[in-house]
Order: sequence, then C-alpha cells, then structure tokens
Amino acid sequence: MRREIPLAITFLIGIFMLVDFFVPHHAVSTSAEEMKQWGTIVIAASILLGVGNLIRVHFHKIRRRREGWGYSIVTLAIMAVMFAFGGPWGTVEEGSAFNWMFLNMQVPLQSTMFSLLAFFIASAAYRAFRLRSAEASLLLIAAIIVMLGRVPLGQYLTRSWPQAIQLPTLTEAIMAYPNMAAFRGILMGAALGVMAMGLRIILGIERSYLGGEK
Amino acid sequence: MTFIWTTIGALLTLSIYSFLYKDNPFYKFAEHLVVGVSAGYYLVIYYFNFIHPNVFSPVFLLRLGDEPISFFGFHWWMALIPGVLGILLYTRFFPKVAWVGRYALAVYVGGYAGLGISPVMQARVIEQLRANALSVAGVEDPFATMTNVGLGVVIFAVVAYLLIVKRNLGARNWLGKVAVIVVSAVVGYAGYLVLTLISNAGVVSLTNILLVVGLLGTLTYFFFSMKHTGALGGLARVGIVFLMVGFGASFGYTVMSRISLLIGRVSFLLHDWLHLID
Amino acid sequence: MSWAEKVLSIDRRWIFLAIGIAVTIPFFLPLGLPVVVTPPVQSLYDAVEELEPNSAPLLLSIDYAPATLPELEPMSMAILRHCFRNDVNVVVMTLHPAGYGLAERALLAAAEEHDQVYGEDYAFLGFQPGTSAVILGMGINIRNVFPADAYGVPLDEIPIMQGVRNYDDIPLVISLAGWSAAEAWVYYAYQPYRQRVGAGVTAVMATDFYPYLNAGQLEGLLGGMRGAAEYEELIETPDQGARGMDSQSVIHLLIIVLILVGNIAYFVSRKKKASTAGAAS
Amino acid sequence: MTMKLTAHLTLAVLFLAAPCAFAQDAAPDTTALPLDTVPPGSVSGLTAVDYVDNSDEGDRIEISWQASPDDGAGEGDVVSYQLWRSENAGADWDSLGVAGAGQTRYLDETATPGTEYHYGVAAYDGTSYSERVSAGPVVGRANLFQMTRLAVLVLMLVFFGMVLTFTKLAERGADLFVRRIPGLNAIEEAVGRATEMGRPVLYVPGIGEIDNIMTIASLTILSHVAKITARYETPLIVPTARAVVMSAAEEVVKEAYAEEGKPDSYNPDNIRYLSDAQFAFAGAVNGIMLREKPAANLYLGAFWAESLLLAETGFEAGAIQVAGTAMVSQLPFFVTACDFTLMGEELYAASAYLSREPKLLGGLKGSDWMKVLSIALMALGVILYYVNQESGFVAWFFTQ
Repeated sequence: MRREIPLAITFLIGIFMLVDFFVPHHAVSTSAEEMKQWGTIVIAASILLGVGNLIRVHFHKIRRRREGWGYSIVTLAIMAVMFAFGGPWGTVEEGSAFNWMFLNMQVPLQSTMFSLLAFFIASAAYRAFRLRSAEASLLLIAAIIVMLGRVPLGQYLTRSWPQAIQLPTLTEAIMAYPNMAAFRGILMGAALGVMAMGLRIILGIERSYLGGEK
Repeated sequence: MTFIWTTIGALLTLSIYSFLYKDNPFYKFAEHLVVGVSAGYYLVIYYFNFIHPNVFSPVFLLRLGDEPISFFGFHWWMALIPGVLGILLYTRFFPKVAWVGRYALAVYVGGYAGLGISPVMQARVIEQLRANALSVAGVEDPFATMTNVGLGVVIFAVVAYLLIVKRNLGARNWLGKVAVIVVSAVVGYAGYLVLTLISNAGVVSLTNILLVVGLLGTLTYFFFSMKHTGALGGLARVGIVFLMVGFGASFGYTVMSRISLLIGRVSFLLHDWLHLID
Repeated sequence: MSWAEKVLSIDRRWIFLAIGIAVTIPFFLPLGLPVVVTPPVQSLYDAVEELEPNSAPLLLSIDYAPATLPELEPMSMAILRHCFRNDVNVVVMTLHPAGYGLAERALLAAAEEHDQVYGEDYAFLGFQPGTSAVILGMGINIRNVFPADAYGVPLDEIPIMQGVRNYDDIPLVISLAGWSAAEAWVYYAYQPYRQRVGAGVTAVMATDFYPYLNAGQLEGLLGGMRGAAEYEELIETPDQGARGMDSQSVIHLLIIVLILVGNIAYFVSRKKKASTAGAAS
Repeated sequence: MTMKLTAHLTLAVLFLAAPCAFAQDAAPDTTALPLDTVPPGSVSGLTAVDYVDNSDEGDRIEISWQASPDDGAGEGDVVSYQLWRSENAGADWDSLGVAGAGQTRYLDETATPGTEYHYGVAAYDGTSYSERVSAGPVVGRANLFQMTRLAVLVLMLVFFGMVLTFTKLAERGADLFVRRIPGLNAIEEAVGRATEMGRPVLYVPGIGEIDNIMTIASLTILSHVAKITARYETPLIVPTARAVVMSAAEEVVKEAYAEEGKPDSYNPDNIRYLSDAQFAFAGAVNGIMLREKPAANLYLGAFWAESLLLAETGFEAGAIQVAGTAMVSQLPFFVTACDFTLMGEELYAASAYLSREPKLLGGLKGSDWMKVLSIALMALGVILYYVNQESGFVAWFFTQ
C-alpha cells in the first residue's frame, strides 16, 4: 500500500499532464495549470528541509569542535542575520537591510565565484588542448578558430581576406554546421532518453527516487 | 554608507580570488559566508514569494472574513492541496509515517514527468528533424555560396582519405596519398556540381549535407543496440569527429562568456570601488 | 629538466596571473577595435525596430541572476534604450527570484535616461514563481498570473496595459536569461501560442540556441557580451559591451598563445624522449 | 497576433480619414478628383473554422479569406475588410469587426459555444464595399483534441509502443544486446581506487531539481555507487543544491547501505544540502574537495556553469573524475577536464545499464529504434522533396 498509492498517484497525474498537451479543452488546461502551481509550492515548502540539514551538519561540527568549526559559526550566524532582516523589514525593496546584504554580499560573492571560470578555462585549455590524437587536434583547431573569430581581433586580422574565409565567417559556419549537427544529435538522443525515463516514471518502473524498496 | 558596503563587496571579491593562489582562511570565510547568506536569502524569498501569497493568504485571510484572494484564479481552498503536500515532505522525520512523504514527491515528479514528455518530443525531436530536413532541402542557407567551394573540396578530400588512402596505401607512399586525395577531391566536387545541375530543386548545399552527415553520425554514436564495427563503426567515428569539432567550438565560444564575468568583477573593483577609471 | 618539460609542468598559477594582468590592461589602454554585427543580432534588432511606437508593448523578461549580470545587463540596457529612443512601450517582468532588483535597476536607469513615464511608457510586473506555468498562464490571460504590477497597482489601471490581454496583444517577447528561462519561452510561448520570441543569453548558452534560431523558433539572438556590443553598435551607443570587447581580444590571444606554446613544448619533449629512447636501445 | 493590432490601427486610420471624406462631400463639384464609384473586387475562398487554442472554451472562430484583387494590386485601393456575423443562416448580419488591408485572417473571440454562425466579409475602399461573401455554418466548441499535434501524438505512441514491446521482451527473458558504454566501468574503477587510498568518494548529483530527468537518472546511479561504497565501507559524500534532491538522496543511500547489510556505516552528515545558490554551492563543493580530499569525484546529473569550477578544482586536488550529463553546453568542459565523461543519452543509458534490470533496458532499445525511425523520416522528407515538392507529406513535413 505504502508504495502502490504513491505510484498510482504518479501514474494518474503523469498521464493527466501528458494528455493536457493534446487536449485543448479549457477544463483540462485550467486544471493542469493549477497542478503546475502545486509543484512550485511543494518545492518552496521544501526549503526548510535543506536549511534544517545545513544547520544540523554545521551544528554537529561546532559541537564536536571539528576542524574549521569556527567557519560553521559564520555560516549559521549570517544565515540568522539574513533571515531576521528579511522577515520583518521587507525583502526586495530598495534600501532594505536585506536588499543591501543581498546586493553587497551575495551578489559579489556569487559573481566572483563564477568569474573564477575565466582563470580555470585558460588552465583547462592549456592542459587539455594538445595534439595527441586526430580527435584531440579537431578539438583544438575548432577551439582556436572560434576563439579568434569571436573577438574583434580576429575580424581585424583577416579583414583583407575573402569574405568566405574570414575568421568570423568561419566561426559562424562551424557553429552553424558541424557544431549544430553534433548538438542536434545529442539533443535528440537525450530527448529520447528523457521520454523513455518519463514513461518509466509514469508507469512506476523507475522508482529509485522514492527510496525505500519496502 | 555606500562606500562601506562597496568595500565589503570588494574585500569579499578579493577573498574569493585568493583561492587561485591556494585555499586560505579568507576564502574559507567567504565560502561559509556565501552559503549562510544564500540559505537565509532563499528561506525568506521562498516564504514571502511562494508560500505566503499562494498558501497562507488565500487560506487564512479568507477565514478571517476578508475579501477572498484568488489562488491563480481558482477557489481559495485549492491552495490547501499544495500546502498539505508541502507539509507531507516533513513526515520523513517521523519514521512511522515517513512513507507519507512519498505522496508529495509522487505528485511532483509524476506531474513533471508527464508535462515534459510531449514538448520534448515536439521541440527536440520533431522540430529538429524538420529543421535539419529543411536545411538539406536548401530552403535557407546563408553560407551556401560563400563556403561551398572550399568546404566541398575539404569534404571530398576527407572522404577520399578515409575510404581509399587510409585503407589501401602504405605508410610511406606520400606522393600516392596526395595524388589520390587531390584527384578524388576534384572528381568528387565535379560530381557534386553535376548533381546540382540535374537536381530539380536548385543548388544542393554542401554545408547542409554536413548537417545530415553529422546528425547521422552522432545518432549512430548513441546507438547502443549494435557493436560499433564495420560501416556502423565508420559512421560512429564520423559522429565522434563531429562531436569533437562541436566540443572544441563551444569551448572556444565559451571563453568569451567567462572572460566577460571577470571583466565585470575587475570593472567593479576598479570603477565602483576604487574609482580608478570612468 | 629541459625547458619544454618545465613549460609542460608549469604551475597553473602563472597562467592565472597572466590572465589577471591581461584583463586589466585594456581598462587603462583601450584598443577600440570595431565590432562586426552578426545576423542573429541584426534580426533581433530589426524585430525591435519594427515595433510601432506608443502601441502594443514589447514584453522584456529580465530573467538573469547576479551571476550573469556582466553579460546580460548590457543587453537589457541596449534593448531598453533602443525601445525608449523609438518611443516603444515596454513591459518588464522576471522569472528569476533574484532577478527582481536587477530588472528594476536596469529599467529605471534606462527610463530615466530617456525621460520615460511609468505607466505611460513602461511598466514593471515583478516576479512570479513557476517558470513554465507563468509563461503558459500569460497566454490565456496575463491578469491570471500578474493581477497587479510589482507595486500592487492593478493592471487595468496602468495605461499601457489596458487592452493587453494575452500574447495576441504583445508583438514580441524578449527573454534575457542565464538559465533555461529563455528556452522555456520557446517551449511554452512560441510552441503553443506562436508568440514571437527573441532571446539574449550568455555566450556559452548561445550554442544551445542555434538550433532554435535555425528552426525559426526564435526571432533573433544575442550571445554574451559580444551580442551586447553588437547591439550597442547598432543603436550607436557604445557602453559596457563595447569596452569589454578589447579585454576579450587580448585574453583570447593570450590563451591561443598559451595553447601553441604548450603544443610546441609537447612535441619537443616527445621528440627528445623518442631520441633518448632510441639511443638506449 | 498582429491581427488585432492592425485592426486597431485601421480603425484609427479610418477615424482620421473620416473628416477628410466629409470635407470632400461638402464641396462635391469644385474638385477635379472624380469620386471612386467602382467597388473593389470581392474576397474569395472564405472559410470559417472553429479555432483551437490551448485553453479552448469554444468561443473562438477563425475566419480567413484570400485578399480582394484590389488589395495591394489591381486598383490597390482596399483599405480594410468588414466582417459580419449572423446567427440566422445568412440573414440578420451583425457587424463583427474590421481587418486591415493585407490581412487575410480574423479571430472572432466573442462566439457563444454551441451556436451556429455564418460569417460574411467584404472589402472596403474608403467609399464603397465589395459584394459580401459568406461562409458557414460553423459552431464553436471546446475541443477535445489539438489536431496540429497529431504528429507528436502518433510519434509518441509509436515510441512508447517500442519501449513497452522491448520491456515485455526483456521480461520474458529475450536476450537484448546493449553494447558496453565506454566510461561506465570508470565509475567502478574510481570508487575502487578511493577505497585503496582510504579516501572518500564525492558524488555530485548536479544542481537540477528532482523534476529534472537527469537528476532522477543520477539518483539511480547513486544507488549503485552507494552499494559499492557500502560494501567497501568507503565514505560517500553527496553534496546537493536542492532540498528535495537531498532528501531523495538520503533515502537512496540509506537504502543502499541497508541492502548491503551495513546500515550502521551510513553517515547522515555526509548527505548535505549546501545551497540553492549555484555558486555558493560550487564554492562549498570546492571546499569539500580541498579539505576532505576525496579520491574519486563523480559528477552525474544536470550541471550548468559550475561544471568547470568543480572539474578543475578536482583535477588540481588530484582526484579521478568521472562526469555524466546531458547538458550540451557543459559537455566540452567535462570532456576536457575529467577522465571519463558519459555524454548525453549515455547518462540515461548508464542508469539502465548499471541496474541490469531487464525492464529498464526496454527504454534504451526503444530509444535506439526511434533514432532509426527518425532518420528514416528525415530521409523520406528530403527525398520526397526532391522528387515532388507538391506532395502531401512534404507539405506536412515542411510546414507548421
């Protein structure tokens, strides 16, 4: 029972959403619309689960004085402060403390973390792009052409060549043909994988995500 | 006030960059800070933007006798369903009723699995097939005239290499190899021109043929039901060639985006914080 | 250890340092290389250029989060400037929970530059969660999803929103996103409603969008900072996008030089190994 | 879509033009301009059909026609089309609306479901109307099927049929060949090496939500990996970016440890929710890699830009890395920075392959033959295009 009922629910809702795509009748589409909202709300409600786990892990670390427990205090304290500011004094309004903390702590930290990629992409390129084999050389040549063709410098270097072999043209051609063909292949293959998996979920064949076999 | 906040932002930025040298207390501090800040942020945002307006307001305000607040245009009590489903997620802390939490997951995963299937079929399979076929039919091809000659020669040279030279000629026969490649490129290209002239649909674009061969090769690479030997193996190899060119190209294409981010941060440090540039 | 082996086993922190220096220099010594406009950008520009002034609004969905700000904010600024310069009405919304402040900031900045009036020339709907549901819902009636604007004013009281019911009354939607939101617009606005959709995405995502562009599911596409720079070129207002392109040129060149040096070192060291091996046997 | 807009504009133009017309009427014989007394040519091919939209309430009828010969050609003086509607088989015409010159379609959004209507259209040149052409009857209904999506339905059913057939075959014990997926053994090797070195295994299930099919495929693989780590008592760290994924991962790992008879080795502190924020998550995982020094990093699931941040840091920390994702844009980075990468569909195939459950293989075989069918369809479309551009299949395949 404990397993059958959830699987039956999965089946019914899955089929209903699947059918919604083909049935334009407003009764179906409005109910499907409604159910989509449920999903977002369930996800929003789950956030406490995550935060609870975060608190537990860091709390254990502090209590057992494990290495780096001081930093755990930072995490828990700043979370509490952020939450306290966010609750009573408004969230995203311009000028609220919550907004200030968001704009001046979360934004710079996240975007700086993201920008580390500029360095990593250079080191990865340096390390990986070697003419070791035929395939590796294709990777390298395509990368170099596109890298040059993307920037004004590439345009500048080949400005007097015939249009057909100027770097920006070549770049566009590589992106539009070999790249597109390859990615379309991956896209189609992956789409079939998604559909097969979706069918398995709806039919209850795939159920590892529910956990607990019993 | 602004300067203080900007300075905090700048110091945190520098703390993250210190990671490039090595892991250090500044980075650890920044890392733990950002985890805490974002946890608090999402807690607040999820509550005030999702739960409060969509569950609490419709359910409780109505009971207090206020004007009914619609739940996306539906009866207020509909809001109870996701509310209850959300609460069910927490039954996992009570082992005896933990299984009830699966209902919430079942609704969510089942719904989205069903929702995803048909649009994926339409947008990722049918539309892509159609677009590929359209290109082959030469309906639209901005590059056809520009790159056709060059690409045509290259394609036929590669085909000649793969089919004739690689299999039949010894390692040292350089002159023979070059001759075969040149001759087959010329003959192949001439044949292509004849084909174009007799076809009733106008110019068959070679670049578009690349799309077909590439798609065919890539799909073959992802064909799991047979061993990749013989002709199938050859096609799969063509697929790998396309995949590698594609990966190289998108790697190169991405560099720009990543540098953009760094430019954004450097601009923040030099302009917003230090006012060194305008 | 030969020089080639040294080069091959170089501490990657030297590469990091080189990148850091290379990105900073153009801020002080601009190169000013010209930007060439590519067809996907041109077609998006044309689609915006064709919009009727003071008529049905452009719906701009500013769906980016802070992380992709440097690439996508120049796009919002360029598109908003373009619209406001042509007196095209603009309605802005966001599908990303962190996008609210960023969308508002870009909109207000551009509106102030062009002396536009809230409600008469532009409106801000704010944020609604549930990406696909929001997009689909707006196809039936925008008011179901956004009963009021971001400031709580009912849509019917906003002059430019009067008579705007669903996608039938919106000539063009542009989504600027660093995640799958732009794709969602294709799936849930173009596919079911045939709503014309344009997109601005990060350079890395642009690759994924070529198939949609090619299949006619997208009107036009801005890819990364370069896309923004091209758009700036088209509206003749060079700004953040254009400035960034110089740094881009320098770093791209640097990475290519690094790859070449790495390969030369690789071949030299392999040759040496081969010849010493030969001597030993 | 631009229809209504054009209709509004036309109305505006007519409104503005009215005073001029009036002025002309007031002074009929002083101008040399002859009044246009020739009515424009009438429209042809008028059709009125029940319009099917995504939330169909049966209140929309789509009217379309071929332009008047004087619209943009001939005399070129058509300014608009007037539309009428009748509930009474062509009598009692009520004015319905106006479509601008050049328009050949109008959407009546005010129909009462279930009522029979006739529609009439006439071209207007500013002074006179053409003959009214009518069509009907037509009834607006809330439809139960979207005909334009028939192809999607058919192909989907064909696909499902193949999947289910192969699943049935597998259940009956038919020997379904599936070739080895390169890189799959790498997962087991990586875990094995971590065990030898006495260091933990890091398993990142991506940052997708649980509704993402990649995440679900990843959880299936996680269950397999957890069984191996349980067997060897190697710590398994699973950082997640979504609370629901965390709780699902907890279930999966706990379950795997129980199945291997090692429920006590399961450490709940190792299944961690870090942050919903993408780069806060990436930063924290980087911290785990440097401080807890896992010897094997497995990245399987939906990844966005954090892919290279993780893979480069992991490389620098000296771990064996295996990645798998169907995110096309991130594959190049995993391919360059990891030891093995499961590309696209291989991720889904891997989850079926690893479980060795015959039922799951059905999906894989079904996908394979769907690929063959897709290619055949495309080839057919292209060949028919070159043979006969007018054929029905070509028209269907290349339009919409």
